[in-house]
Amino acid sequence: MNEIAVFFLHGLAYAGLLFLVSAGLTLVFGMMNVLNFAHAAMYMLGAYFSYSIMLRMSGQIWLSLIVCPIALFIIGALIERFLLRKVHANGHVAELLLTFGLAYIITELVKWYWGNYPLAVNVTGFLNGTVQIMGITYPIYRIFIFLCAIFVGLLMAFILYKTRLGIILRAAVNDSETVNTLGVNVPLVFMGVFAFGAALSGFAGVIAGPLLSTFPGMAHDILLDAFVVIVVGGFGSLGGAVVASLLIGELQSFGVLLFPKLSIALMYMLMAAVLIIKPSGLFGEEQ
Amino acid sequence: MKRSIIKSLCFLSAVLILSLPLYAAAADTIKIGATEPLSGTFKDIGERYLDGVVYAAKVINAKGGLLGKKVEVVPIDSELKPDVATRKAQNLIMKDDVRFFCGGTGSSVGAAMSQLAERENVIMYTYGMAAATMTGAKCNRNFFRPCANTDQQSYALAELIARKGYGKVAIIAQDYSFGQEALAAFKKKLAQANPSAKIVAELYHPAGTKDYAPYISQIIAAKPDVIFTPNWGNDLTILLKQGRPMGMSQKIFSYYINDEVTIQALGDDSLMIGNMGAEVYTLSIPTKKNEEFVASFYKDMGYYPTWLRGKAYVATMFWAEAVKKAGTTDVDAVIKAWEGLTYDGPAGLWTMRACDHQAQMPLWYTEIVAKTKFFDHAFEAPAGMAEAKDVSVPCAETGCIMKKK
Amino acid sequence: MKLKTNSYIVIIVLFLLGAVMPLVLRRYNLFMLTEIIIFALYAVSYNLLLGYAGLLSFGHAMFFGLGAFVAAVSIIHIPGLTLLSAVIISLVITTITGFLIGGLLLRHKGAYFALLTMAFNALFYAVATKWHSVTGGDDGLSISRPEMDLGFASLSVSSVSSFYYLILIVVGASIVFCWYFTHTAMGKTVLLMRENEERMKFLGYNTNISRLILFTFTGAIAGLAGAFYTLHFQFVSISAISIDMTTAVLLMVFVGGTRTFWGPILGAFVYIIFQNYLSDITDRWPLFMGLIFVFMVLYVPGGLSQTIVSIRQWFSGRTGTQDNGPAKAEET
Amino acid sequence: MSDYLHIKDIHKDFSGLQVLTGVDFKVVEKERHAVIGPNGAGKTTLFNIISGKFKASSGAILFKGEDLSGKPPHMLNRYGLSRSFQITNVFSELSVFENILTGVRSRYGLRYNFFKRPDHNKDFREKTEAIIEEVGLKDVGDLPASALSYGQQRALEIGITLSTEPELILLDEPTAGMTREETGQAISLIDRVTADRTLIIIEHDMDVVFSLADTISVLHYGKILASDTPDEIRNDQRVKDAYLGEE
Repeated sequence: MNEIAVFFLHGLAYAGLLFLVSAGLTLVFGMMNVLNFAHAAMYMLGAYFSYSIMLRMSGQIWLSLIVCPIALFIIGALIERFLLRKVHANGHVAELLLTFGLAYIITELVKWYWGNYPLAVNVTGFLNGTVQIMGITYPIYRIFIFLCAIFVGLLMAFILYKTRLGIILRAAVNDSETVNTLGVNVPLVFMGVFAFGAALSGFAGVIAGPLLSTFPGMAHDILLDAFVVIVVGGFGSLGGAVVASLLIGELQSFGVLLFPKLSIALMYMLMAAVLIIKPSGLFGEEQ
Repeated sequence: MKRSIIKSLCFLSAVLILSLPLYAAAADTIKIGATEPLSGTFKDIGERYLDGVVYAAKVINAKGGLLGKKVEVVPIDSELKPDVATRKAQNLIMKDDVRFFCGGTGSSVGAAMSQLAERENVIMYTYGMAAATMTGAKCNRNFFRPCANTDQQSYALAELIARKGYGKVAIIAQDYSFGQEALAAFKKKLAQANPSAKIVAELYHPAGTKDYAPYISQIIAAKPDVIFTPNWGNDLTILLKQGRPMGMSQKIFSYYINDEVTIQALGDDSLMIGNMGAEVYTLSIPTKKNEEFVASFYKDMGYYPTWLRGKAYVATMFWAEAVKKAGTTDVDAVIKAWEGLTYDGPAGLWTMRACDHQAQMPLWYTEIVAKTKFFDHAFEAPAGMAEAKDVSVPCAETGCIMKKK
Repeated sequence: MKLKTNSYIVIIVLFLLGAVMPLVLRRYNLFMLTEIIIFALYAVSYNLLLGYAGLLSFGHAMFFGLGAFVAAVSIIHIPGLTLLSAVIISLVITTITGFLIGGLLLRHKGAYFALLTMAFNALFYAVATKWHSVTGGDDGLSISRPEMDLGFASLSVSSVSSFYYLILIVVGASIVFCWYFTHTAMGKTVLLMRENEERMKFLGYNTNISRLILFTFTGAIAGLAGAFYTLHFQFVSISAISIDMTTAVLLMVFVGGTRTFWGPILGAFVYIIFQNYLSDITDRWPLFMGLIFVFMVLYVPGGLSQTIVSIRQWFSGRTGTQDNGPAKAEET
Repeated sequence: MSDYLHIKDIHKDFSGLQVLTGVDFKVVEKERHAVIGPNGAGKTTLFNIISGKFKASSGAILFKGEDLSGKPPHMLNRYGLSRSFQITNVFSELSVFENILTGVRSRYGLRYNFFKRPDHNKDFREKTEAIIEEVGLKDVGDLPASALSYGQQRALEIGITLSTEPELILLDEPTAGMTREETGQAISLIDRVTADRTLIIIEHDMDVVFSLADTISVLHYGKILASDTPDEIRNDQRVKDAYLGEE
């Protein structure tokens, strides 16, 4: 019983990270119908920014948590304004290819500036400590990840469903012309959405750094996992991302315990199963 | 329409002509093509290996070259893809008549290069690809391994663990052929060296795993005395980084613990101190020859010939000995000369076994301690030696059937 | 609209040109040219999907890699298998797989389809990595090229030039077939669907089936290219089925241009040459690749072939860049 | 004569919104049947259901005794139904010839063939030329559709609709957006090409309706108000009320 609880806890922490990474991706995907291949590269950028900041803050993560999302917000806004918007008229193929190229550029620039070696990112302060849960030692940082995920999830839900901005956002997706005539600047809304998605990726990068270490391959490693979350959760669905993250997090955790031989393929098997049973994903709307 | 076709044909021929070589191969150099990932995620590993090969060439050239010719290293960016590596190597063979290749990264690249070497009758040697089958079931006369394979390295560590009297061992490895081979060899040797020792946990995880918590919990639950892993790079870093805070406090015996990059990436010496590794070359080999090598390398380059650099250097010097003995760059002659050749270098006495082209050499085990003369972070204590005969796999057990020409 | 005889003349000239290449080129250039022809077929198959049908797949390497692995595995496990039989086995298996995968994935469109294909490519990659006993996992599989059995005689294709001729004839013919395909009923149907799918439905065309047929066809052609890739290198590894291999074909097609039939062939040419030499010039080539990519998306969405077409128009005094869709591919 | 086409008790709601509430009328073979009705009466929805674009919530479309409801558009086309579009819906990058050829080859089953080239078939070419001539586009047969004038594009629209040689033609406001003069030409074109066919036409323009239709059905609030000859409809008080009520 105790063992199950521990593995459940492991799953939660990883689910939290998965959600943080995929939340921005699914938001941009759902709102703008842009599959942002550069999302993971932005996440990587966030992690590297955080490294530089934490180096000067003697390992405190708090400043990074504020500065990196802001920096990525600005970068995201610039990318949308000066690149993505230009190719929007050419359809989603052009948009995908653009972000695809950007992913290469960002990844290479990061390697150029910070080098090819993995970097040490270690949090200090109470986040570095451990607590006793159910008789085992558990790192506080893993709990912190999960709490951050809940915070981000609630924040997004609040913005989308409880604020005027959220109403505009959702309306802009469904019927951008009508919203336009109501005096809402739709291009500005899209820029904001993309920038916010980028900010979320930066936030995820900051969080991931201390857990996974900051290294040149980190973008590549996480991108597919985030894609699988979107596929399983459903087209641009925030709720879907939550459920899919939890599902995959727990699957990875218990999968190691129950089907160690399959661990590498479990995630994809889940994806294939969902696609066969419900092609639009667990929470996706039928197209 | 006609014009467009004509123009595109012109363009095509222009590109074709441009791709023709503009110079003929210089006859007074001996070229070695070094296939390494020089871009992408594993760039840092490839560059450090290449560094060692280039330094070896420099040393050889400073002493008047090899057979009176200069040694020139041609870097080949394999991108860690076998097809890319073999294509570029093939080009070098056909274009410049390059007869010697080396590489250290990626067993798939190695397998493809080994096969290419046999087909084109050139020599491929590796200073880093450890999969035992490359000199086992898949061996061929054109492939040499002047470095340890998984069997030797696992044997050395199993010996060490047995000697230290650890009874319960947890083992964890990346779930692909390298990890599986390493664990299999380890289990075999441990059973011989200490029949009472028990494997209390045997875990495989995908390479590039991000969350080790489920694995760590299983290790902790198994209550081992010690942990063995052939993990390298980030898979080692994250295992330690996530494991220690969760209470995985056992010493780790690992293949590549002496990687200074891993130690730096941890950024926390306490995670590393006490762990042990075994390799064919480490910086802290306490022999006079090694001390001289380290000193001159440091003087020339301004940094230490750690791990990968040292391995590539020693292997390349060994190759040069073989060419010297052959007295020619003729491939068949060099193969013949290298078989059975002994080289007394910085890492002890190395012998190239004729039956499988696997070098027999001592392995150097070392413990990570807080203070060393090399770095201001934790690094390896002076190494101890596991003798060649203790880590050797008899010819009959390798599965190699060497075809003779 | 009769196909101009010119096109056939050009094809014959190209084949003749190809036939004299072994006399002109050095061995390593011939080796590279062989590879270029194989990748040209791969790129052409991808362009039928992207350029003609407007389907952006990020998983084309699953068919290429599957074809490559099936060829290798069948050569290893079936003693005495001839070269063409191995290729045919690959073709059959990739066709069946393409049909099944297509049936599953084509229920989605646009970005979602792109994402799904990528995820499935990852699934294939994971299986190839994991299924060590069959695929050799990380080590890959090496084979020795079987002989050609022509029924009456056995032909050795072990030398660079004899294998080159085989590729020139068989793969070249496959490319010509793909070109011919774009003029056939099915080829036109696919193109018209991209233009106006709704109308096609109301004209009695089952567009879902059409898409599935096309997806299966391009998958099979990619598998064919993959099988020849294995035979060329006499080696296959998981990199053949990796997402990098999809990226590669995407680059070839995109750099060459999706709007003409021959653009991707040009793209394959440029890509292979560059991959060989760009990495010698700079180890930052992924950066340049990214920059070229972004630049092209922004300013030259039609790729090199469009540039050539525009230059030609400029020379012949015509003004304005006309949007040369594959619809008019036969004009160029 | 048994029913040729019976639109039987069609209901349609869009997420709760009742658009059609039991549409029921019959079309006799070779007649020209117009469906009229005030804006929002559900004409377009009905049209889309008959042509297979939407599925009806309930009810049936019986064509020569066979239920066609719920069949996808491409199947309906093969039963001999063909529709035009209110907004010009042609292959604008392609020549007029190819536009028409696409329908012609579909009619004769050359849809997915990997080996045959449709433009190499003499029979298809002749049939295509004939339709082009019929709709009066002979002079512009090689031009891309996008280069045509609006009137010509509408003619092409009808040409494409004819190209699968349908026996039942559904025209969706064929004269929408036309000048008076163009409308006149369009009426005579439609009159000519549908001479031996059954026609269902949705139209706002009463001139068009009354000069073409043999029978008129009036759709009002999701139901058929009346279905009769033009003269009867003209004098029907309910119809007058319905139209007056709107204005």
